[in-house]
Amino acid sequence: MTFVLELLVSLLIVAGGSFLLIGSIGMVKLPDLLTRLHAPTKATTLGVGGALAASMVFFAGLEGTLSIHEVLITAFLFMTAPLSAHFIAKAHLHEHTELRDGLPPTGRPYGWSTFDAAPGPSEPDDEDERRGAHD
Amino acid sequence: MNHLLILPILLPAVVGALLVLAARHDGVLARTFAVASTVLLLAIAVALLVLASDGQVRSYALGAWPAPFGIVLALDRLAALMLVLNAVLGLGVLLYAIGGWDQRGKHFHPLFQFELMGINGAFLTGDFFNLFVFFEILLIASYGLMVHGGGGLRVKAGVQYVVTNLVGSSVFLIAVGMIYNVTGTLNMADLARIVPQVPAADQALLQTGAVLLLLVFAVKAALVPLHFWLPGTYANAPGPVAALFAIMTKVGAYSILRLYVLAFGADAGAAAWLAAPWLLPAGLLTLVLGMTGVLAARSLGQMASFAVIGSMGMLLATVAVFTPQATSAALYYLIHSTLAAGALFLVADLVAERRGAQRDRFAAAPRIAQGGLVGGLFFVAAIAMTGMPPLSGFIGKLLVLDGVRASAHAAWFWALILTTSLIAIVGFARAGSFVFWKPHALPAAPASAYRPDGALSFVAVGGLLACLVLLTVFAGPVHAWLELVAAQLYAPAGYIDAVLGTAQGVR
Amino acid sequence: MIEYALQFGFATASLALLLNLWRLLRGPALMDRVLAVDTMVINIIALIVLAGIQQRATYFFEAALLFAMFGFISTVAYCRFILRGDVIE
Amino acid sequence: MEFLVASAIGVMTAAGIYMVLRARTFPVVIGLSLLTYATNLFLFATGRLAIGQPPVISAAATGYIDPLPQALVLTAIVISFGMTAVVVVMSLRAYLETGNDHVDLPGDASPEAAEDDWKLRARKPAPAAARGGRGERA
Amino acid sequence: MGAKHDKLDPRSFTERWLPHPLMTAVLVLLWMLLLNSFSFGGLVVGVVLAVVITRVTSNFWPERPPVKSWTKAFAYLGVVAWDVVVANLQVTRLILFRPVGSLATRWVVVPLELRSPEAITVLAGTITMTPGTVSCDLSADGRSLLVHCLDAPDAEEAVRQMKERYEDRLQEIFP
Amino acid sequence: MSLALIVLLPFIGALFPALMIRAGRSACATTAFVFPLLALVLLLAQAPAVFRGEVLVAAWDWVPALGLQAGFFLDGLGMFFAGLILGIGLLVIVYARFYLAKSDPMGVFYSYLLLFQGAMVGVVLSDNILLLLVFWELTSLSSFLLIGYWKHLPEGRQGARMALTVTGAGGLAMIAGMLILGDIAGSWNLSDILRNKEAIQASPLYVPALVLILAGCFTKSAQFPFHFWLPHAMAAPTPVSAYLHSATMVKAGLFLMARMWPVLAGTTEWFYLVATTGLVTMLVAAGIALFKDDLKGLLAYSTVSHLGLVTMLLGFGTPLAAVAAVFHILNHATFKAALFMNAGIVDHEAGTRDIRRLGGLLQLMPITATLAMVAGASMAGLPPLNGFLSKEMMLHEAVDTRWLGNGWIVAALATLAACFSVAYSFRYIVHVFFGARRDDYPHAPHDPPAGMWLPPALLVVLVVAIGLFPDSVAGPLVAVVARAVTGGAVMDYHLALWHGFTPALGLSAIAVAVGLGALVAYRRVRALWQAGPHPEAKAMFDAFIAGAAALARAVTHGLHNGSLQRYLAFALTAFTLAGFAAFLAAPHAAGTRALLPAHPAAIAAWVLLVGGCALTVMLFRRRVLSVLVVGTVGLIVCLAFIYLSAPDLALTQISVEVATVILILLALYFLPKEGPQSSSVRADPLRHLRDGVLAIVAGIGMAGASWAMLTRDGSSLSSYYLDNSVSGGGGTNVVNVILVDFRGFDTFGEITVLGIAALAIYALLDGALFGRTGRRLGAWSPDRPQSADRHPMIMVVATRVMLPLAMLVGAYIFLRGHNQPGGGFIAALVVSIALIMQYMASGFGWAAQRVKVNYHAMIGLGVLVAAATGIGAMVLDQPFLTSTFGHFHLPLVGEFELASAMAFDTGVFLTVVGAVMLALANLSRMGRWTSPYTINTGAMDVDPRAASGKEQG
Ligand code: NA
Ligand code: NA
Repeated sequence: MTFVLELLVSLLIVAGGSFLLIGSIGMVKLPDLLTRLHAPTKATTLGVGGALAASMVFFAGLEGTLSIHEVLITAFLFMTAPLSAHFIAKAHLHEHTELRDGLPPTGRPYGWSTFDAAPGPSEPDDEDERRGAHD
Repeated sequence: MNHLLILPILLPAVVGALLVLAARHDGVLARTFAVASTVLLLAIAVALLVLASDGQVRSYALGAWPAPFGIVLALDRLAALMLVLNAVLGLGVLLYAIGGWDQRGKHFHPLFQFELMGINGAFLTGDFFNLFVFFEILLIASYGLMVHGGGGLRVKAGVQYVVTNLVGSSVFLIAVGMIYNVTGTLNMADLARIVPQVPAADQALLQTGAVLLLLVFAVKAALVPLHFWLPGTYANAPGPVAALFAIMTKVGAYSILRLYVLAFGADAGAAAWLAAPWLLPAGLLTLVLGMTGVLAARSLGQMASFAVIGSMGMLLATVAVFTPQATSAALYYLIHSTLAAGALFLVADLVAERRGAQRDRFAAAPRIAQGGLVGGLFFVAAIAMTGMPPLSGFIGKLLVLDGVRASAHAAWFWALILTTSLIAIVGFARAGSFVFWKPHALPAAPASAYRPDGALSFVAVGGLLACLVLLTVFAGPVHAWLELVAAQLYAPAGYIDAVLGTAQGVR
Repeated sequence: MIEYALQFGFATASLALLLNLWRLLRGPALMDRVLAVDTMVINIIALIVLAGIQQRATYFFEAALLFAMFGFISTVAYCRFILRGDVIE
Repeated sequence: MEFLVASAIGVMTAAGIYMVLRARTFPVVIGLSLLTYATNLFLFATGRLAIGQPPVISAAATGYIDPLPQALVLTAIVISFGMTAVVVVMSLRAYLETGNDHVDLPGDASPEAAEDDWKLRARKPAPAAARGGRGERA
Repeated sequence: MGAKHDKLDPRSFTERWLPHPLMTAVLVLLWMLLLNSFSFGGLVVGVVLAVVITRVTSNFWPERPPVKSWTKAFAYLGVVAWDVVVANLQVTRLILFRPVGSLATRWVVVPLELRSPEAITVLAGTITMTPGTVSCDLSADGRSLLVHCLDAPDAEEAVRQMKERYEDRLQEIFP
Repeated sequence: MSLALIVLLPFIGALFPALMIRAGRSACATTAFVFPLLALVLLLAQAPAVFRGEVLVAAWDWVPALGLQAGFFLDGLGMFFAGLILGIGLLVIVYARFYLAKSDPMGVFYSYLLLFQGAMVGVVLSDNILLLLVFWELTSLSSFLLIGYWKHLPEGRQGARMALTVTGAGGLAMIAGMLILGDIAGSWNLSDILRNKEAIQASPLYVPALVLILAGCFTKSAQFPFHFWLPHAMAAPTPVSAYLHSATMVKAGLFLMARMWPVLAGTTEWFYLVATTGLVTMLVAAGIALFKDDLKGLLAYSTVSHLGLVTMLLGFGTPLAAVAAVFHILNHATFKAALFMNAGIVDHEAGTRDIRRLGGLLQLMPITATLAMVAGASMAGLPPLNGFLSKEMMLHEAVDTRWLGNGWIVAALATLAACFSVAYSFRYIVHVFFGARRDDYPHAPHDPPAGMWLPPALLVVLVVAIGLFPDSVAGPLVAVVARAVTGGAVMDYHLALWHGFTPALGLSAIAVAVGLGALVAYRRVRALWQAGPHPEAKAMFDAFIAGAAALARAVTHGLHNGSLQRYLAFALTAFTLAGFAAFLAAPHAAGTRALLPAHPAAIAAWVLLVGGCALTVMLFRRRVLSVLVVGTVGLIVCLAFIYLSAPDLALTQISVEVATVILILLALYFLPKEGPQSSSVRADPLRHLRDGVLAIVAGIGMAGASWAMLTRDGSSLSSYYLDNSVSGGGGTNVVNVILVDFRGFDTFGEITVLGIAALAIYALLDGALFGRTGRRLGAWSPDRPQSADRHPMIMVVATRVMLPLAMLVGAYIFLRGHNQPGGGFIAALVVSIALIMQYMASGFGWAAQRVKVNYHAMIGLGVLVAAATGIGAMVLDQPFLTSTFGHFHLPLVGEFELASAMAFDTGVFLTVVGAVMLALANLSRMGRWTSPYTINTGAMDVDPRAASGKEQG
């Protein structure tokens, strides 16, 4: 049983490590930011996921100390990684105006939110209100 | 254990916090709190002075942890003296600031209280990392005070001040680290116990740490070539703040005196009197450069700043002689120069406030309101600052000249002190004549329209100058007491025993 | 066996970090560099977790958690900065 | 390991000092950060290095690293955080006041320090400029 | 912080103290995970913390997230987990073995039926985590999603897959 | 006591006139008159005793350690001078009452005058030489005020400064001399010093002391080459000149030479220094006086000349010469004061003091003219006036004096000086009062009111009386004074008008003849004079001062040029060099500690760190990038902390890191995003090279020191903390226990720092919203294009979920901190940053409306809570911050621990959250100030639900 667990842990570690490396290789190898974005946001997530899983199994199975913090970290990474990617893409599009012209239309009466303001009352207003409450 | 020892730190801290919590929007309440606190602080400091006068060193083990494991406050005569000095200057400056400066920005009073807290802490602590913490408290409060009221030049000078001190703080930590690495302690008394036993192999590291720490204190004390921050800072700070800063340079001097007599003094073996060869030439150079600056200054504030540098040079060079006699002279001069510089900065502010756009610059301006009174105060402050008789500056100068007589470098002291005195006299005479006399030659220019807020500012300046008069009249007893201070300082066994001995067995 | 796996893991994570450094040095776009640092954080988290296994110590995980949380926030802050200039508006 | 730490401290110090000596407030702030890292690591190193020996009392521990430097470094980190914040904001205020971010006082030192770059900045445009981007394409 | 201590607060007791019951439950669970061991005391502390924190932060989350079906939510998690593993393998292949020039990178637009911000966010996140797609932007009215594909020879197929595999399921979870 | 009172009375008196002026000018003058009068009465009351040969002493300790006593003694010399000072002072007070114009602030004048008088009386009555120095310098100061009294006159201001500078310099030299003297004598009291002639003159320090003291005397008494200040001091009102330059200030130097005569005189050094200086001064000044057209200028140079005369006599070192000196001091005081007042009258009434514009005043101002003729004749040394007597004595001594073996040169030069003296005295009389009446006087001259002429008249009476009956009028006085000066030497002399035909009489006659001849041929003599060179002392002095000031400015402003770069370069160089010097100067041995293996991952991390540093340095002008890259360095440092058993540090560092990044980015919104081209290496390669070298040297130093530390073993306090953490502090996380307990005081200070930082930041930012900066901000627009998406939906949603999670994590970290890595500070940063994320997602305004906590209050509260836990211990009579903890049992909950340190940590938590939020929130508030948008009502801009209505429409 211990062997199986050890094997599992080792496999998870090796797999995780491999994905880490692959993600970073992709980041070096792929030609532009938008394609590079694909590499780390996916591979590294599983890479860390592998390590975390290995850790969970290791402590629970081999050390006998149940440790579920790793779940928390994994959840957290899964929540944040897409967001980071989303923002990086938006910021990149914003910075590189030449990319704007390559974007497909939204199919809606409005453009993409990075370039086009949302419908609604986001209008400049009088001084007093906009400066708002502070202190 | 006497709880009085913690109060000079605790009182301003609590009042500062209360001011933030409860008196943010009420100027009158804030002023009331601030003045009451500072008066009380003075009373506490005086009580501590009386307490310390019996010659016994008292320690206060925070958290009841025995030294050297916990942090210890230690009260000896020197610490008590500095506390009183801080409170006196603080009260004077506060009264002045209440004249209107405190309303020119936010949070003046809490920052002021925290400043007092930091300075008091630096005087009381017996732990050199804790000293770092109090340095940072007094520094960060001073950053806030320095840029109080804003203005381009002031804030930019503030940036310079902050950056310089941040570099200094880094070096402080590095030095503390080296000393801790070799000695394994942070307690100054414990350090004094360990330093003599440090093996030769570790001496280089220990002494490097000690010298770097000396340089850090020298930054605070504005010793050449680490003084560059001072002129810009003091000359651009709000008047009352510059006046309060007069004690901050003394914190550096105090720390040097404290640590380098206690731990690197006569008993320190290979590291004995480590500071002297660095401090003495630098001090004399500082004296010369400072007083040269007095002659070269372009404004009253700048002149006062350079005078402060010069006085720090004289003070530190005298300290560097490291004899009880020289030290007692230095201490007298320290008290004097602190109060004199404080008064001078306040007078410079009185002038600046009355000269419109020219402020205190040496540029033609019409006669100022209350010119006679302000001029008189300037005259007295200038006499004090240049060390002319009959005020305490002269006695201080004589004491120093006499006190360094035994030093191998006495001739340098005498020549430089006397020459620079002359330079300072010329500088101050030119300035005073320009600012107060020359406007009378202008064709019937109307006096400036400035209407001062009240008598409080004059009371404050007058009070500080009155302290100088008292210091002059009672120079004998004061100096006799300072000799006891020095004697206690140079017999560190009492301090060490009090710190390392009494707290044992509390837990 | 786990030890060998760990060595492998350390090696790949370290190599990955060096590749990230390469991307950081090369850019070319600012966002490439942000991405490089973002990925670095991920790799460092992995390193921390692996070190935790190696040292059989659980205290590493809080650090990993905070790295995850704060790495994300600083990435977002950079992006907001590029997008709006004002990180909080 | 010791060599890595020592040389890292040296490199960070050197980079920090180089940056601190630059002419604009911003790189100076960055330099101070580097210097702070170096200092903190140095202070930490005074307690010497140990791996896997955190100063948390437990039955399983094989030994403990010197906890005191860590406490000192913690204090130092917090303090330098406050200091960094102040210097950043003060630099900002100085820039708003004087219109340039040169570290020198305007005067003898550097002619640049007296310039007001702020005048070159754009005035506030009509905020509608943010709108009217790309919408539906035919 | 943030809680209004208004005596005329029209909200009911549960609305005030359990504005997001799901979040409160998650927090309690999370707390127990963090403690790493069960004790009744720990649970009490966890419940107190969870209630207080949800209440305190509810100002920032005025609406209640409308989750309809819990079982479907868990099923969705399973699908995503599987897809993530697959995605990683696919991307690995692309990165390691495909010449860069041969990748059919392209933009695709996913028109959204979803209206709940929470649901759209989950969808965008899912898309990013799965095979060769990154959701890069949202239209200004929030009704279509811009997705970058690393290798999508057929754009329509890619959109269809995303909508079928994820959006449809999400619509069942968030109505 | 009465001695001290004599000194004090003028000082006390000085307080009144400035106030009494409100009661009118006469009341003011009267008040000013009363105090010196009282002092004079007191002095005269002592006279009988002094004449009996007694020496009165009174002393109080002032600074015993220094030997500074408030010690006074009264002997003949002191009494003589005090009498002169007080007596002539009274006359001057009366005279000034009428002299000063209505526009002159009279009260201030009298205050200054009495201040000066007090200082002078102090000088002459001091027993203690340090006390004497005090009064000595005080005369310089008060005379500065008097000379500069007419503030509007540039000559007055310059003259005052010049007098102060020259006499002040001498005074400073004298301080040194006196200190040496006192050291040799072993006492600072004159009464002791005067008894130590042998010891003093035998000391190797005699010459330095002598030179230094003489420097003081010569400057004060305007001896060549320091004479130049005196004529320029004549810009003062005439009463001042009359007082300072006849009887008082300039006599102070003479007084001191006379005072010290018993111990200093009689040596070769003394003779050549003093006698020569006096002779040269006498001659040169007399020559110049002849060609001065300004009445007061003439009198000024005459004064200098007479001072030289007395100096020379004192320099001769013989008792008889000393008697002559004393006698001439008396005589000079009388006729010169009278002449100054006289000149003042002429100036006052005729409106000019220029001799060339005067003449023929005899009929217009007969009283004035008479007084001038008598006093002038005395100055010329004509019998039967007192000037003649003492000049005769001088010539008599000069004849007996050999100078470098030469027996006649002194006599010849003294006679030449006497010739000039006769000539200028007669010029004063003849060119002003005789000759034809003119009609171009600025005012119509007439005799002044009695108040103005009576004082000089009184003096003229003395001039005549002493001349006629020297032995009865002045004899006893001169005797007692001479006894004091010579230290009781036995002398055979006789004050009389007629001594028979002596060589001196012959020389006198020659002088009168030559002098009158010179006046007759004045035009030709003057032409001769004007053909010669005229080194202008004032120009030289001014040039010297200007040069000194220019040098000072060059040094000061050259060094302090406002460049922080330079300042830091100096400081860092100093640190680096001092570090190396200290290290190399002390013994050092390499450490022997076993090294830890370098993990491959550690090497990779090291590469990252070095790369990060290099990139920062290379890209420092690209600011966003700098922040990013420095962040990676910070990451590696965190990683190092984790790996090297410092989890608390890592947690803290990473939290601080992100807060710092947000802060810097917030600030960078307003700052330029790129450094200017002028900062680049290419623009100034030398500077970069210099900085690079300094940086590398310092880096090597730090690396070396680190290596030295890391490789050696040592003991420390740590075992105590490890041993007592659980038992004494109630926690297993030793670092946390140190922070909140063992060294909780540090932490108390640390949170205060953070609180203060936030307050300072708030004050800085709040101030920026108003005035110039406020206007700038209001007109500001972003310097980069902005994306349209202000509050992206996905972020808003994510933060909503993450905020509670983060807060829970924060709570967890807080609660477990005492036992595991964590604690109040880290928890606070976690919570703050989670909150900040909320601000980032939905905007400052939106979030601020939903946060009802006041961050200021939170800071204050936090510090108070932390303090309160400490004060709680004090209530129980334990030291501040003494902690307590206990394990408690509650039903259902079970066993749990409570520690006062937790309350302390709560204070930490509150302060830190307050501080971080106050700082960050207010930075973003600045951004709002510049933003043209109103506060958003919804949390997000893109809201698919909200837009639905529009779609349908
Ligand atoms: Na991330
Ligand atoms: Na920092």
